[in-house]
Amino acid sequence: MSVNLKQGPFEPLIIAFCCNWCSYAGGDLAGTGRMTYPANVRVIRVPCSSCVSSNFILRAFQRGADGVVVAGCHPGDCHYTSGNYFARRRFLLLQRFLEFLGMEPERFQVHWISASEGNRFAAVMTETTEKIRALGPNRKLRDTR
Amino acid sequence: MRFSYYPGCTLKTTAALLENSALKAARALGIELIEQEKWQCCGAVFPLAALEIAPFLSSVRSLAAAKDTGEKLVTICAACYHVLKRANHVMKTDRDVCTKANNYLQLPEQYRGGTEVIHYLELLRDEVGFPTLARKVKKPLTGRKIAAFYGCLLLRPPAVMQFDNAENPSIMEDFLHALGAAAVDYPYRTECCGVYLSVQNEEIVAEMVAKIINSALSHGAEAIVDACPLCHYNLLELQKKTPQGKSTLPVYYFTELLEEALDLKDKVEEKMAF
Amino acid sequence: MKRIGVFVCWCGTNIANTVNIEAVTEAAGKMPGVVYAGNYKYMCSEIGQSKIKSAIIREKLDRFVVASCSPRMHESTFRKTAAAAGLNPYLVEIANIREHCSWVHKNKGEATAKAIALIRAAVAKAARDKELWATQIPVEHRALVIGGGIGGIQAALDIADAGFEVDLVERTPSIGGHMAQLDKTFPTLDCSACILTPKMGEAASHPKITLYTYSEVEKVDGYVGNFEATIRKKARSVDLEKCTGCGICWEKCPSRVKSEFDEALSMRKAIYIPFPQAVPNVPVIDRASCRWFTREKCGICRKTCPAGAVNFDQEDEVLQKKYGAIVVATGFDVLDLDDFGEYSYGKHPDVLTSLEFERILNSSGPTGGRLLRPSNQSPPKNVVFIQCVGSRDKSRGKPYCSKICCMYSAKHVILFKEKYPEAQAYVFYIDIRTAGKDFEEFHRRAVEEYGALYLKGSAGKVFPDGDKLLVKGVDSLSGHALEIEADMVVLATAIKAKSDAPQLARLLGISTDTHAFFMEAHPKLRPVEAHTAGIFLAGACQGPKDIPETVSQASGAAAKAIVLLSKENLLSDPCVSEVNESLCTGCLACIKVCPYSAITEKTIEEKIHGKALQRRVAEVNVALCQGCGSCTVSCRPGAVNLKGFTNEQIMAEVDAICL
Amino acid sequence: MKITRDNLCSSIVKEIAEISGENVAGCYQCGKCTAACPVNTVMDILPHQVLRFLQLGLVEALLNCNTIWICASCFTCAGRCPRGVDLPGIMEALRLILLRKRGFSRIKAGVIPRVADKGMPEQALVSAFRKYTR
Repeated sequence: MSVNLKQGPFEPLIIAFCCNWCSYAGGDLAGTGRMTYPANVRVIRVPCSSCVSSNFILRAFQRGADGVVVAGCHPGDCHYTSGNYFARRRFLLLQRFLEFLGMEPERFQVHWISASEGNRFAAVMTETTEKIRALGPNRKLRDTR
Repeated sequence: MRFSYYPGCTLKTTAALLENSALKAARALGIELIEQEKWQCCGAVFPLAALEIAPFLSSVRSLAAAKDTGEKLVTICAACYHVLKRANHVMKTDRDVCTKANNYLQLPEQYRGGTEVIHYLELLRDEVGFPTLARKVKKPLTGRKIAAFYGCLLLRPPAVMQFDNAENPSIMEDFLHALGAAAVDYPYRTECCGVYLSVQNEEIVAEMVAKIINSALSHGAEAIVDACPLCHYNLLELQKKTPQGKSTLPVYYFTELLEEALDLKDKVEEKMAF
Repeated sequence: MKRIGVFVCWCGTNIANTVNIEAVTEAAGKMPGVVYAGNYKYMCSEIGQSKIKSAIIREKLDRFVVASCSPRMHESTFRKTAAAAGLNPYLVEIANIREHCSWVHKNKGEATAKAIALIRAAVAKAARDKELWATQIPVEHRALVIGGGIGGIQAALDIADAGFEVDLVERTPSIGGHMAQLDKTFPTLDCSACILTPKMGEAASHPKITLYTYSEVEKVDGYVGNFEATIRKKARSVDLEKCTGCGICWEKCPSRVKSEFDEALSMRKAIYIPFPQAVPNVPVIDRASCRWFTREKCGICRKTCPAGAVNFDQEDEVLQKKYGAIVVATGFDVLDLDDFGEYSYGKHPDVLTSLEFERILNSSGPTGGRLLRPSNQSPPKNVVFIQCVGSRDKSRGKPYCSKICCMYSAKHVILFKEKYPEAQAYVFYIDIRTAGKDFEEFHRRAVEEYGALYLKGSAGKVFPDGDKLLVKGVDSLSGHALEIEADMVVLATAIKAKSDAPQLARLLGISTDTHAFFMEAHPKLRPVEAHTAGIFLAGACQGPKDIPETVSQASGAAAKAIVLLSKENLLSDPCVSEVNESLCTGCLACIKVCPYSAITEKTIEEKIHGKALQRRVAEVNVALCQGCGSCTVSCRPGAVNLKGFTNEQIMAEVDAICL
Repeated sequence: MKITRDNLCSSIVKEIAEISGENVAGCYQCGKCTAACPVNTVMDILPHQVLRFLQLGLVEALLNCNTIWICASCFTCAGRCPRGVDLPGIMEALRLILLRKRGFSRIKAGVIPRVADKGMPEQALVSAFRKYTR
C-alpha cells in the first residue's frame, strides 16, 4: 500500500528502523536543521540496529512497504560497542535472501548515520525515496489476503 | 529674571530677525537680557586642535565678564552657544589651557569656567518653564504641523554640549507644543544642514538640504523651524537649489513663532505668516 | 480493553504550522483503544502536563501517547507526568511529529498524513506497553580521571575533596599538560607555572588521589557505577619510591634527544624529567633513545644514582580497578603544518608556532626566557603574528575557530613589546574574537597601549629575504597589499583533537564529532556528560577551550561525577531483556552476541508429566544488561524479549504504519 | 606596498596625533563614522578609511583628498563612535598640517563677494575662513 490512497502518481511507503543513539538522533538533527526529505519515510525507533529482526523487515514488505531502511551507528561507534557488527552480518544475509526472492536490492538498504549527520540522514532518505519511486510499487512478499 | 546676553555678529546683521523676535518675546515674558558691553566675535567654529588657545580667548573674555555680573550667559545663536559652551568646558576641565588663557588675558580675577552658558530655548524651558509659557500664549498655533530642525551645533558633541538627548532631543518639540502647535517627528531633524560648505560647495549642501526638507514634508510638515542662522540660510536659500527648484517648505526661526503666539507681531508681519 | 489517551502538541507554531492539529486529533480519537484525544499549544509546559494528568483521571486512561517533539527531548518529562498521575511511567509512548515530521516536510497534507501514521504506530505500541520497574545497582565509590593537564587535575581535586578516591592517569612522565608549557596566561598575565604548580603539588599530595603517570588506560569494561579499567603503568626504569630527584642521572646521561616539552627547541637526555617542576619529580628512561636499551652499553645513570633507584629490569605493570565514574580530560594537539608550505614553517627557524613562541618566552624555556631569533640569537625588531593558521580553513585545516588564538596572540604581542618596547608587532587577523571576561579590554591594550598594528586579512606567503623574512599580506580594510620585513613570524596554529582520540572513544564507548573531539550528551543542556552514562568530559578534548573554561568544565564534570559517586545505588533502566523460560531451548546463542556479558546460563527444574526434569536456560543479569536487544534477534525460538521494545510492539508499529 | 615601523611612526603621524590629541589605534574600524556621515557620498576617502590610512601611516593620500575639506565638523561621527575617537579633531589636524604651510588656502578667489551678496550669514563666512585659511 502506498502513502497516498488517492489515485495519482505512485508514492512509495518507506519504513526506516533507526537506532536510538546515532541514526534516530541524526534524524532529530535533520529536523533541528530543517533539512527537508520526502514524507514517504516513517521512522521506527529501536535501541540498536542489532535488535532489528529480519522478521520486522519481512513483515514490513508483507504489509505493503515499498522499501525498508535500517540505520545504525557507524561501525566501531556503536553505543553498545558491537551491536552494529551483528546487524551488518545479519542484513548482508537478508539482502541476499531478498535478492534471491527476486526483489530489487535497492528496496532494502542498510546505512550508517551518526548523531551528527543530520544532512546525511536527509540525503539517505531522499535518495532512497527517489530510487524506490523509480522502481514502482513492491510486489514481492506481499500479503494479498 | 535677569541674564547676561551675548548676541554675536550674525544676529546683529543678517539674522536680525532672530534677535529682534527673541528680544521682543523676552520682554513680554518679563525677562531682562542685558547685552554684554564689549563682546567680540566667538569665531563661529570651535577650534578643534589641542593646545590652540588664541582662537577662543574672545569667548573666555565674555564668559569672564558674565561671571563678574554673577549672571547666566544667554545666547540665541546656535553657533555662539556652541563655541562659548565648549570654550567654557575647556576652561573648566583642561587646567593647562586654562592657565595659559588666564596668563594671556591678564584678567582682574582668574577665570576657571564658572559661568553657566545657556541657550534661549533652555531659558524658556528651565527659567520660564514651558507650562508657564503655554499659559502666556495669546494666539495658540493650533492645527499647525511644524517640524523642528536641531542641526549640529546645539547637540554635538553630546558629552560637552549636554543640551538635550543628542540622538533623540525633545526641547524644540516641547516648545512647539507649548505654543499650541503640532510637532512633526521626522528622522532628519538632527542631521547636519551643510553649514559653511555652502560658501564653496553649494551643490553638496543643496543635496543635504533636500534630504531634510523631503523628510519633513513626507512626515506631514507644513513648516520647518530652526534655531541657527546658518541652518536657516541653508534651509531657506538652498531649498531653491534642490531638484524641485523652489521653496516648498516655509522656514522660520523658532523665535518668530514665539512672537506670533505671544501676539507680538505687528499687522504687516502677520500677513506674511504662512 | 485498553483506555489510551492521545495528546497532540502544537509546539507553538513548530508543529501546528505544518501539521493540521485538528485533523490529527480527530484521526487519533478514532484509533483502536483510544478513548480520548486532545491537543494543546505546549504539551511539555506545566499547563500541558496538568491537562494530561486531569485527562488521565477524568477519562480513566491506563496509558497514553504524546505526539510532540523527539522522545530524546521530552520522553522523560512525560514519564514523570504519568508517574505524577499514578500511572506506571513506562505506559507512555511518544510520536515524534516535530523533528521527524513538521520540521522536515513542507507540504501540510503530507505532513498531516505522516503525523497520523506515526501516532497510529505509537498507539499500537502503547497498547502493548507493560508496567516496568527499575532495579537498583550498586555504585563503586571511586573515580578514574584520564589526562593530567589542568582539566584532569582540577576534576581530580574536586572529586577527592568531596571525599572520594580518585585515580589520575597521565600518559607522559609528569602531570601538568599544555598549561605547564605556557609562559603567562591571558588576560591577567599571571605566570602559568605559578598558578599551576601548586595545583600539581596538591594533586600529588592529596590523600584521596593516586597518580599514575607514564601510564595509559588500556581497556574499560562495565557500565555506570561499575566500570572496570585496565591501566598499564609503563616501566619508568626508575624506582618511584627510591628516587630523590637529585638530577645526577640526567646530568651524566650521554644521549641527547629533542625535548617534547620544549617543542623540540632544546635537547633533553634519555633519562629525564620533562621540566623542572615535574610531578612526580622522578625521571624516566626513554628506552628508545637510551644507550643501555638500544646497545646494551653505558649504564652511567645506574652507576651514578646515589639512591640506587635506576632499575633497567623494571617491567610494565598492568592493574585492574573498579570505578563508579570516569572523567575524560585528555586535551588537544596542535595542527601539523605540513600542508601549509606558504608560511615556510619548518624551512626557516624564525617561523614558529605559537606554542614554540610560548617556550621561547618562558624563563625555563630553551633560551632561558630571552626572546631571540632562533636563526642568529639576535633580538627581533619586527614580529609578524598570523592568526587562523589552519583554523576556520575548511580546505586544508579545520573549519572551526580554535577560540584561544586571538587572546594568546594579544598576549604574545604584549609580552614581546614588554621585552622590546621599541619593536613593532604586526598581527594578521580575519576576525577578532574576544568573548570572555576582560578579554576585549586586553586585546585593545595590545592595540592601543602596545601599538600592535592589526591587519585585517591574511598573509599569503612568508619567505626568507636576506637575513629577514618577507611577509606578503593584505590589509583588506584599506585595500592595500602589504609587504613586511619580519625578524620572526609566529603562526597561531589550529588546535585539534588528540590524534588517538577516536581510539580512546572506542575504548570508552563514547562518541566523537566530525573533528574527533568527544561529543557531549547535549550541546547546551548536558555539556559535561558523554553520551554514555557515568562518563564525563572536561577541557579541550571536547572542543577548543581556554584555561578558565577548561577549569570550569572540569569542576562541572567533577560535580556530576560526585553526584553519581555519592549514591549508594543507581536505578537501572528497566528496558532490559528478559527470557521466557518456557520457550528457551537453552541454545545460548544470546550469550555470544551480548556485548556486556549480561547473559548467563542457569539450570531450572520443571515438572513434566509429574516427573522433575532439569534443563538449561538463559538468564539476564539486569544490572549488566544495557538494553541493546541484540539477544532478541539471536534467539531462535523467540524466547528473549526486550522490555519496552518487544518484538510484538515493533511488529505492531510496522503494521500500524502500513495500514 | 611596504610597511615599516618608520612609516608607522613618522614625524607627520606624530604631529597629527599631537594636534588632534587622539590615538588613532583606538579605532577598530567598525565604520560607524562613515555610516553616520551626512556627506559620505561625496568624499573620496571615507571617514573610517581616513583612520585606517593613519593607522597604516599613509598620510600622503590623506593630504591630497577632498574628504578633509568636505568634513564640516558636524560631530555626528564623534557622538556615535563606540571607541570615543574624535574624528573631527583628526580631520582638523589634517587640515592644519596643510593650512600651516605658507601660502596655502582653500578659499577660491572671488568667492566671498559673490556669496556675501546673497545674504549669507556672517557665521558662514567666518566659519569658512577659519576652516579654509590661516
